[in-house]
Amino acid sequence: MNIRYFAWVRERVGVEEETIDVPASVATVADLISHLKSLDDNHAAAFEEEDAIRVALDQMHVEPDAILGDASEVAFFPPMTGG
Amino acid sequence: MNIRYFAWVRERVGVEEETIDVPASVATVADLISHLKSLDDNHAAAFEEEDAIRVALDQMHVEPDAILGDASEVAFFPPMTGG
Amino acid sequence: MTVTPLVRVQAEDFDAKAEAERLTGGRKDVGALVSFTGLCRDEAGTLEALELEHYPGMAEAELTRIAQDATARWPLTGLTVIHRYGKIPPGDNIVLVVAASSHRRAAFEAADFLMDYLKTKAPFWKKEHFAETGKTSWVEAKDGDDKDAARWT
Amino acid sequence: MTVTPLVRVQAEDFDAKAEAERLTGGRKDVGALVSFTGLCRDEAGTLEALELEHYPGMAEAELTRIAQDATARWPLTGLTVIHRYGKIPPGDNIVLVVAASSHRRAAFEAADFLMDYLKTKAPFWKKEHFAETGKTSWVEAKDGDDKDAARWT
Repeated sequence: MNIRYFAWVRERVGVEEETIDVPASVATVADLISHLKSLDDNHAAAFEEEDAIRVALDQMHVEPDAILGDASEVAFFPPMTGG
Repeated sequence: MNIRYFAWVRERVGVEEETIDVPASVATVADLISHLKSLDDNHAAAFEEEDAIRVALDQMHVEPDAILGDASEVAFFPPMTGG
Repeated sequence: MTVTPLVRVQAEDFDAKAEAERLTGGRKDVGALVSFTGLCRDEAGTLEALELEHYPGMAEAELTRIAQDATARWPLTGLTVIHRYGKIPPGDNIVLVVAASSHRRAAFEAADFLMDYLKTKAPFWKKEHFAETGKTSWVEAKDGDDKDAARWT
Repeated sequence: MTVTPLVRVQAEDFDAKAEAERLTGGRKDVGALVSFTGLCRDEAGTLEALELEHYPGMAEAELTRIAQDATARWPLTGLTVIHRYGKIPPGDNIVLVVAASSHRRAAFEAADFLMDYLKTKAPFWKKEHFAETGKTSWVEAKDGDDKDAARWT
């Protein structure tokens, strides 16, 4: 699965984009976050304030309980501050 | 007293501006309107729909019960339609 | 410290871009600029022009009173109001309001307020001149305009 | 018949006047044009620039969704949204929304709505670069922005 990070989430993870193999037990966005946190300290730090993380599945905003399904791209980022 | 008319009030009266002698009994804007209506048919036609007439005393909006006092200019016009 | 609004009543067209730049040029405290342009419209295709009559002197004075009211109510960094008079063909500009502020809510609300009050209080009157018939007709004030203005009281 | 909004995400500056003219030029059905410009502000005098990061693809898609929502909710004759990315120094433009309609209330509300939604939903993030210290800091989202957006639900 292709994962993208933006703003301080990107800075904490240390990469803009990565492709990871997701265990079959990972069904929802929340499951994926738990999995990513277990990978290493950088991921753990990025997702430390889980409430502050926003998620997009295939470039659409979703909530943490969203099912990953056959989405090809998941993005994690802080609350938006454009405009 | 100097009196000015605008828009269809002006067209009905037939003049843009006139100076009239106001009887001592005329104290308020409403008194002045009654006096003007008595002058001739044009004035009577202009003030026929009295509710539709707006008034300014020395270029400030006032209500019909406003005292003329020492105002030097009274203007009558329909509701504004600028913008 | 409230700003002094710029108010103009003129026959000539205005340049919305130049007016916007007057409020933003060379400064770093403007975060939001809202510009409202009112244009002469003719969806029926029957209008030759709108003729705008105004009360010289009072038009400027009343626009200034409304603009000062806006600068007292919202923290603006600048405010400009320009209203044209005379014959204005369809598609041409009639009125411009530009409000600048640090924050967008103030700029939006001040411009919106100004247009609502201007419609019901500034001494301007529109007369329609129809193309084919040569007839004319005074535009009637709308109840909706009074309701819009009442939103701010 | 709703209009198709024009959405652009770009590094270059925009020309608010050209965008306004694109929505009014040669037509007689536009009575009201509301233009909102958001600028980079630096009242403290400490900012070198704001750096705007965005999510390419989703930024355009999300702005388009918000703009289409606006055209469905208000009777607009035209709608344009332009958001810049990259480093933007104080005083420079960040975002432009232009809404055109027959009537002013629709143009005001659509532009206001668009900015509120854009602030909370469009994937852009601001990082402050400070001049003297060389330090950087991500701008935090404001609760007020969520409240502004909630006005429209």
